Amino acid sequence: MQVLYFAWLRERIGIPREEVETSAVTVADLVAELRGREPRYELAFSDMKSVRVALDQELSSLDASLDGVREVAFFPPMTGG
Amino acid sequence: MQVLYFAWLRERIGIPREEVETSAVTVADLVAELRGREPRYELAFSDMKSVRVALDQELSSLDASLDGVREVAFFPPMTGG
Amino acid sequence: MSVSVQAEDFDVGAEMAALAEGRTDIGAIVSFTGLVRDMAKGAAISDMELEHYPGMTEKALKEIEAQANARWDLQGSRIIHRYGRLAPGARIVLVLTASPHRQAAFEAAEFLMDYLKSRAPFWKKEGTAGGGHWVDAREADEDALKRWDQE
Amino acid sequence: MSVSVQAEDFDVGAEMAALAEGRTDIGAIVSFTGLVRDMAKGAAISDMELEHYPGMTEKALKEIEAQANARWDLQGSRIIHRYGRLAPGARIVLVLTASPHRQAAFEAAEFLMDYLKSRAPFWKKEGTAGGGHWVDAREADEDALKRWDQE
Repeated sequence: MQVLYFAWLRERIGIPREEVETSAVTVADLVAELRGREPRYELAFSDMKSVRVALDQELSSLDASLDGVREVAFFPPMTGG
Repeated sequence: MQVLYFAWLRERIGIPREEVETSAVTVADLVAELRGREPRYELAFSDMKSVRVALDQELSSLDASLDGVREVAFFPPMTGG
Repeated sequence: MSVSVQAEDFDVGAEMAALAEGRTDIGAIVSFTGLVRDMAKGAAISDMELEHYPGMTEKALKEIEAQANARWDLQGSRIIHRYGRLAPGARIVLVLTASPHRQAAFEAAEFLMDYLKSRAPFWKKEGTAGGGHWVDAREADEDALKRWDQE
Repeated sequence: MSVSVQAEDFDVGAEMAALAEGRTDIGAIVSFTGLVRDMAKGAAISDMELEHYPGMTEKALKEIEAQANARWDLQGSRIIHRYGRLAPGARIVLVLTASPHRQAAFEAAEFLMDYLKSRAPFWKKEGTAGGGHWVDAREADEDALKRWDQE
């Protein structure tokens, strides 16, 4: 699946998006998997209270299932307007 | 003093303003005096719940004193905006 | 702070540009534009005649604007109210408020409109097929005003 | 109903004219314009970088607009949100609402702004002498959103 990063998550991880092969069942599983990869992921996901997730461009939650999802996006709380 | 009429008060009385010589002490006294003049005044002031008054261009009340007042205006509730 | 009572139309974009001219400290600008509607209580409106009380109108609008500026942290405000005969679709009134924060700009604009509705000496007469009739003051407008006392 | 996500500036007067074009049934038009401020928390801002999530942004704005139109009696609405690098004083966002009555137009515009603040995928980075930093979401914005659930 495509995994996207925005704002300071993008800056900490160093890339705006990547293709990830995973068997993670939930968003939380995917986050745990990414954190295990490298320190930059560990740092980006160190405070999950400040991380929001969208699945196929719909706001979702960390315990949501990734079944059938093609695009996962991680970002800080939004500051539009 | 100058007495001004607006909206349907103006239409019922038939004039927008007039000079009135009066010894009325309060606005209510003046209204009573005007009502005694002619049926058109009687009609215009028949429902005082729908009449507002301004003294020298400041919103006021029927029991207010006319002492020193140069301009009295009668009109229906305002419908601006 | 500025108030105009005029027969002429106004340009919302130009008024907004004038309010923000040369400034970079404004965070929010709210505008309210009131227009003549072609229907009222199910009857078609051919035109609207707006009568006002010259002299008192300007004073009342300035007072209302000063109250809003005393109550909220405004960086600018503007009130334009037209009088005379207006066709359906015509602009009647403009209120502009500028503030560092959106909540103040919204609240001040609503406050100004609530006051204009019931405290500015304007009277509307609607022209219909059955003749002209004066618009009654709405109880809802008087109620809208009261909420600003309670805070 | 219409939504734009763009780098280009917009013209508030022209957008308002387009919304009311050929209509005589609108009673009230409310606009909100958000601007880049030159100061934040006491620090001078040199510019603001607005990042967004292409694809999701348009979806989110359309959903927010549909919610407002379902909730209030609107005759028209418009949302424009810019992205990219903006200088102090630059326009960021425009919300327009048109309704027969002022209360609906005001409430819908506030609702749209409250939702845009916390639910549209935009992120602001302010440039200061000490470097760029991402603007934190304000708790007050999250609270502002909650009032719409309680009604």
